[in-house]
Amino acid sequence: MVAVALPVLFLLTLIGAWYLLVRLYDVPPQVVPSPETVGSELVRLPEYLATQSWYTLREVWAGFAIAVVIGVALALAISASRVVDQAVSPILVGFNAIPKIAIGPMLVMWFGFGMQPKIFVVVLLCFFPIVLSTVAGLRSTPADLIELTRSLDASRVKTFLKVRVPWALPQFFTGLKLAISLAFVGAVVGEFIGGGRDGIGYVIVAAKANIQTGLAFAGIFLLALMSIASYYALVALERLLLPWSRETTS
Amino acid sequence: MVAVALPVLFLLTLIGAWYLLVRLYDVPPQVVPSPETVGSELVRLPEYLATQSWYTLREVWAGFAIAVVIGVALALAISASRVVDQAVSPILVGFNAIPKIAIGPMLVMWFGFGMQPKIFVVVLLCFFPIVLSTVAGLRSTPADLIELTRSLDASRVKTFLKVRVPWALPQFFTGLKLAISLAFVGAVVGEFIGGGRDGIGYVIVAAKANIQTGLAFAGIFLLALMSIASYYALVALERLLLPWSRETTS
Amino acid sequence: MIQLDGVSRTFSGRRGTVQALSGIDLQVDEGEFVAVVGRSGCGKSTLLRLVAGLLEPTGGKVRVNATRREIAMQFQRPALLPWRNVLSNVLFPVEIFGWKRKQHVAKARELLDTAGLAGFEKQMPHELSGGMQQRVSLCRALIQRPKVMLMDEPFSALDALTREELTVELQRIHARERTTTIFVTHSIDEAVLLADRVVVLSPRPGRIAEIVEIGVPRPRSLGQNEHTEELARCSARLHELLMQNTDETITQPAG
Amino acid sequence: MIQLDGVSRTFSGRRGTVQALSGIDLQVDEGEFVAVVGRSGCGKSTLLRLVAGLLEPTGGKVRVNATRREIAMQFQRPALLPWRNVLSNVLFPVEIFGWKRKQHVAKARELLDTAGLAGFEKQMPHELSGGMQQRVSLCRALIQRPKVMLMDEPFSALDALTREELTVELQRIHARERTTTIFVTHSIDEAVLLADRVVVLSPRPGRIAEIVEIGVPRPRSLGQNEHTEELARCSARLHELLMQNTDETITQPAG
Amino acid sequence: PDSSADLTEVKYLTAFNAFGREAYAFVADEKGYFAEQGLDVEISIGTGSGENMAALASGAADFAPVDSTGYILTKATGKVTGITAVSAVQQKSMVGFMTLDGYGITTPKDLEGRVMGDQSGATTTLLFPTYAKLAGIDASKVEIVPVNAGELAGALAAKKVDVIGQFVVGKPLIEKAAGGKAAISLPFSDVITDLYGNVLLTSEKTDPALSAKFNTALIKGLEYAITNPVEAGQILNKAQPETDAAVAAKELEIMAPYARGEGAKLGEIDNERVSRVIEILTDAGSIPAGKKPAEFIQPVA
Ligand SMILES: Nc1ncnc2c1ncn2[C@@H]1O[C@H](COP(=O)(O)OP(=O)(O)OP(=O)(O)O)[C@@H](O)[C@H]1O
Ligand SMILES: Nc1ncnc2c1ncn2[C@@H]1O[C@H](COP(=O)(O)OP(=O)(O)OP(=O)(O)O)[C@@H](O)[C@H]1O
Ligand SMILES: [Mg+2]
Ligand SMILES: [Mg+2]
Repeated sequence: MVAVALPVLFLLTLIGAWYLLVRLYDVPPQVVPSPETVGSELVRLPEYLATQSWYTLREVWAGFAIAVVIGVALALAISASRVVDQAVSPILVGFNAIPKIAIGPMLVMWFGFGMQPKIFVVVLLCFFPIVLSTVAGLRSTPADLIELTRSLDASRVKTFLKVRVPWALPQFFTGLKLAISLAFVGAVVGEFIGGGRDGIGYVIVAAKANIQTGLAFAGIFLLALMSIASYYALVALERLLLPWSRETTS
Repeated sequence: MVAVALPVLFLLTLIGAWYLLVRLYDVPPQVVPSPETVGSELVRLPEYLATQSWYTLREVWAGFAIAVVIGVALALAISASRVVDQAVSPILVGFNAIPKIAIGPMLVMWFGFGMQPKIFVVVLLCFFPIVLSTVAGLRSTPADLIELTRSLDASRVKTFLKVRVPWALPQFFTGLKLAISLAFVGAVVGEFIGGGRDGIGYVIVAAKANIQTGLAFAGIFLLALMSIASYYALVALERLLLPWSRETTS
Repeated sequence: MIQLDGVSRTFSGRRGTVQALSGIDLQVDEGEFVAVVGRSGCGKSTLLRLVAGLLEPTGGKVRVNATRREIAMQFQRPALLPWRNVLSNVLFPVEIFGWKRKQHVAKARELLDTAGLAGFEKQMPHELSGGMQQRVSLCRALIQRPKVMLMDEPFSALDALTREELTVELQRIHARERTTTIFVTHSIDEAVLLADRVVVLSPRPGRIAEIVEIGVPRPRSLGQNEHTEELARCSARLHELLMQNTDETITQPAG
Repeated sequence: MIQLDGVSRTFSGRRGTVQALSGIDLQVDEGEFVAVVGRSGCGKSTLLRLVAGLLEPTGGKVRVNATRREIAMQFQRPALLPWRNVLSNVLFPVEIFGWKRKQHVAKARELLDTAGLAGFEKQMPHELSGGMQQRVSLCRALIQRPKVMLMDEPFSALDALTREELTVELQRIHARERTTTIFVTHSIDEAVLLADRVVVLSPRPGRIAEIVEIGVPRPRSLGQNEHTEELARCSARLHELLMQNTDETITQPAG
Repeated sequence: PDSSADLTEVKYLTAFNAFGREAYAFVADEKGYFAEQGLDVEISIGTGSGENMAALASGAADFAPVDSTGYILTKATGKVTGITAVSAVQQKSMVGFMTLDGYGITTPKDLEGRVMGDQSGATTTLLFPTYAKLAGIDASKVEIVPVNAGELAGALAAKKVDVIGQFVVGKPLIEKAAGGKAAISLPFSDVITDLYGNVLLTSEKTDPALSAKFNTALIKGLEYAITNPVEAGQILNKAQPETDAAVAAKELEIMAPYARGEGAKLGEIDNERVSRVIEILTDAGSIPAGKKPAEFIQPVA
């Protein structure tokens, strides 16, 4: 109850502040619309906005799933071998800095205007926190436990599966939570540079280009909502899977 | 030595592969230029590119520094109080999902076309991993150590400063490393939406629009380089400050 | 100084409920030295945590006539901060209390000296042996100069000799400072040597089986003493009491 | 079975160099039970780690005539996996070795039973007392049915009674399986009761001060035995040896 | 710069990016035309019509060229307020379609059944129904896919779309993006004759005297740029090395007739033509009826 009531209350306060600011400072509506305008847009186009949101949500989760697979694989490789780490990590860091806008032409050339290019951008944006957090987690295993596996002559694979990975899970989840947030950013960027008229990101950008600021903000609102829902789905999953982590820390 | 040699070797391999791909698959140069073209662009405009890169680097570090301050403050508030956590966290997650493209007009209205709007975008992009990682770190203190501080009747502030914060530092650094990477993304986005004509991100976008793909890739290369350098500066700092963390883990 | 009235403590988790302590009535007077013995898992550490205020009792009342800071607790595990060296781990309470660090450095070194850790001030905890870590945590508790000292098997990881030396030291401190002490131990010898009274806990749920008074004047030492007989009698009684508990069926966590 | 020739081990860190062991010559035959005693920090754990192959000697040679998996090590700290319950912590080596879990569950329960942990199979490590955790780690080492058993103060957190029970159990196992055992302890009684030979280490750098043969037939028990005199003699000798080391100035880590 | 103390500071935004078609502002700056008028102009890079209008409305910028049609549509529907047009940079609209040689499109009729890529909110999309009606084609037979401005050239070159919305001056860039293939443009002005190209916008609050000075300098730069396209391209390239001087020169050459138009003075904007534009848009149902030219323009003296 409280867990829902508090943020809603806080949100209402924020909306109130927004309302007041827009009124008091006479912010031009083409820059920031008033909350009512946004609300009326939500009411005006419920079906359209739902369809577009659903499209984005699918992109996000598909891309996120792929990013998890790739990210974990990379993290395992990096933390398993110093050579891989030293050779790959800097490249990964550099690669991650490539502006996604710059790969637009490649995207269009390879994929056209479907969902793939957007999923591709989602993956690009969100795999890195997964890699980094997982590597950090895998490396944080206490020396005690590694000594135990060594005394049992455990293979590297078993040590990973039975000790390092479980130990890394809390940090892995931090990575996932960051990644899902970035996945939404990625979906919007993908919809922006990837072309086509699907997705809530497209709605936002198109509405903004047409100075339909109210609609743009309605889209942003829905995007934020989906992002919050996805994030807390992960939080719930974490609580379910890792009770020990909360019980042994304080 | 090896730490530098390996990635350089790997990079050279990548460049070789790139060269071959471009040759073999006859990729049009306006989509992906060949490595020589990129090299010649670097040689052609060294001063201009250096100035623009330096501008971006300043944006990045200024924004990063602000994000660290804000991120840490938020993280402390969130992990100090359940109420703050429940009220603020969902909003933060939603806020983080707002497409930066959508806030272009607001930025320009508030800040004009100077460096501030770009720094602002850098902050927006990179404060979130700092918050999340720091909160996760602050919450991972072993029950043992918290019991110790409780037995000493330590105030919350002292418990934070003397136990939770030091314990959280390794995870905090994971957050910093993610943040610095995102800071570069933020700088480019800021330069893209914030107007003005400074920064390597502007160079990349403008060159791309003018189908000067060689120059765009040269910009990307410099961006990646700065990103790698900044990232490893943090890694070095971590090694310097947290030897205990590496010594007690394995 | 310390008063427990019908104190009980239950732990309930997803895997069932464990009653750790039940109906504990105990009074410890100012300056008294009470030892607690009992089988592993019978609730000794839980008792100390209750007295220290680290756990709330699920039944009964715990009253301690001292502020939190006047109570020092030595935990069963060393609980050292991995990023601090030995000296600064010992000085940790000083920093928490906001005392002047400078004024206590000498005291810390002295304690480390007594504990046989001279020269290790700059080492990090992970570079120490198990017993050395335990001694560091002992020094950390002693630097507080507490009115109430709660010690949870402080010598378990130490050899007989070091143990003896530190026992002597502890007696000296107790004689000088009149620190009210509760001392959990598995060594009947230690209990008999140090305590005014020895509380014997029976296991699951932990109850007080008996409290044995050790009516021997201080300072005591084992074996070379005119009260040998009395000490031996106490030891035997404690052995017997501990033995009794074996018969009791060990209860399981109620599912 | 185990052969150490002039083994030494130095730890060098940023805070100076500590010579933990120096010139250790030791041979342990198959089926032999060797106890190691010595002051805290004298290098006992380091010795076990060297034999287990967890540390490389900085000088000399360590030879063990058994594969890694035939050597079981019980660490000084329990080192339990916090996300596994008691039973599955005990079964951890089984999983690592790729043995059939099913076939070993019964054995694990039996061991837990013997250790007085029946009914706690489903509890998580943080819900156990210190001594209970130590017993879980003992069960984990025993489930391996090793040819070589390395035990680092396995009973330090246990009460006298549990200790006695487990000592008996250990003797039984040793008699049945002829496990070559190195057993680090702080209890001279325990050493004398269990071991064929007792190695006395002198501290910093750890050297072998003497090896005391315990020429008493098995099964032994303290006090009620025709060899009481011989056992007492050994105990006294060990005490004396440990005392000697006090004179030696404790060396500091060379800076 | 040391005399900049007594110069009036002005913030100018390009219409979009720093293409050759924007060179005139850089020329005016380089040649000192702004300084002559006592102005210290800071040229920033515009990111599109919407952003430019928002920047002007919020006072973040003082002057910016914006496509006239987009401007009238936006202002007439009340989505933006407080800005006005002071002059016309191009007398004739440069908006249009562009396709590549061999894609089989040479006349408006060929558009039917084809896929067109266009930036969302672009004038081409907004006016397409009007264009289709006047050109006699069925607008419903053309599929319009929104494509980010930066990807239009690539999408056309990769034949992900058959035709794109593009200013006629975009020809050299599109050809470069297509690896040298010839581009074909279908300008709107062939069918809808009255549309202006970009108009120079400013806030309604701007001092008319300042507007006049700025406009004089800017139009002088425009005159120079279209008369000396090669030099103008180089000036642009010097200021913005991302540009391609040769492409810029070609753009300016193409732009010259559009800037000059037929018979009007360079930069001139008049009520009569604006009222015709309003008529077209009202007929198309894009703006409410009854709008007056004065609501949109305040020509400089
Ligand atoms: N946090 C907890 N959650 C659940 N059960 C607990 C918890 N702490 C202690 N217990 C249970 O309470 C009982 C008493 O534990 P306690 O640690 O007080 O024993 P102890 O007498 O100190 O034993 P030892 O001599 O082994 O240290 C045990 O059965 C233990 O399983
Ligand atoms: N990882 C390490 N780094 C540095 N020094 C170490 C390390 N491990 C052990 N030492 C040092 O080696 C010496 C012997 O340590 P060891 O743990 O073997 O002692 P021990 O005999 O087992 O003591 P205890 O009875 O207290 O467990 C100690 O002085 C300790 O400080
Ligand atoms: Mg205990
Ligand atoms: Mg040891």
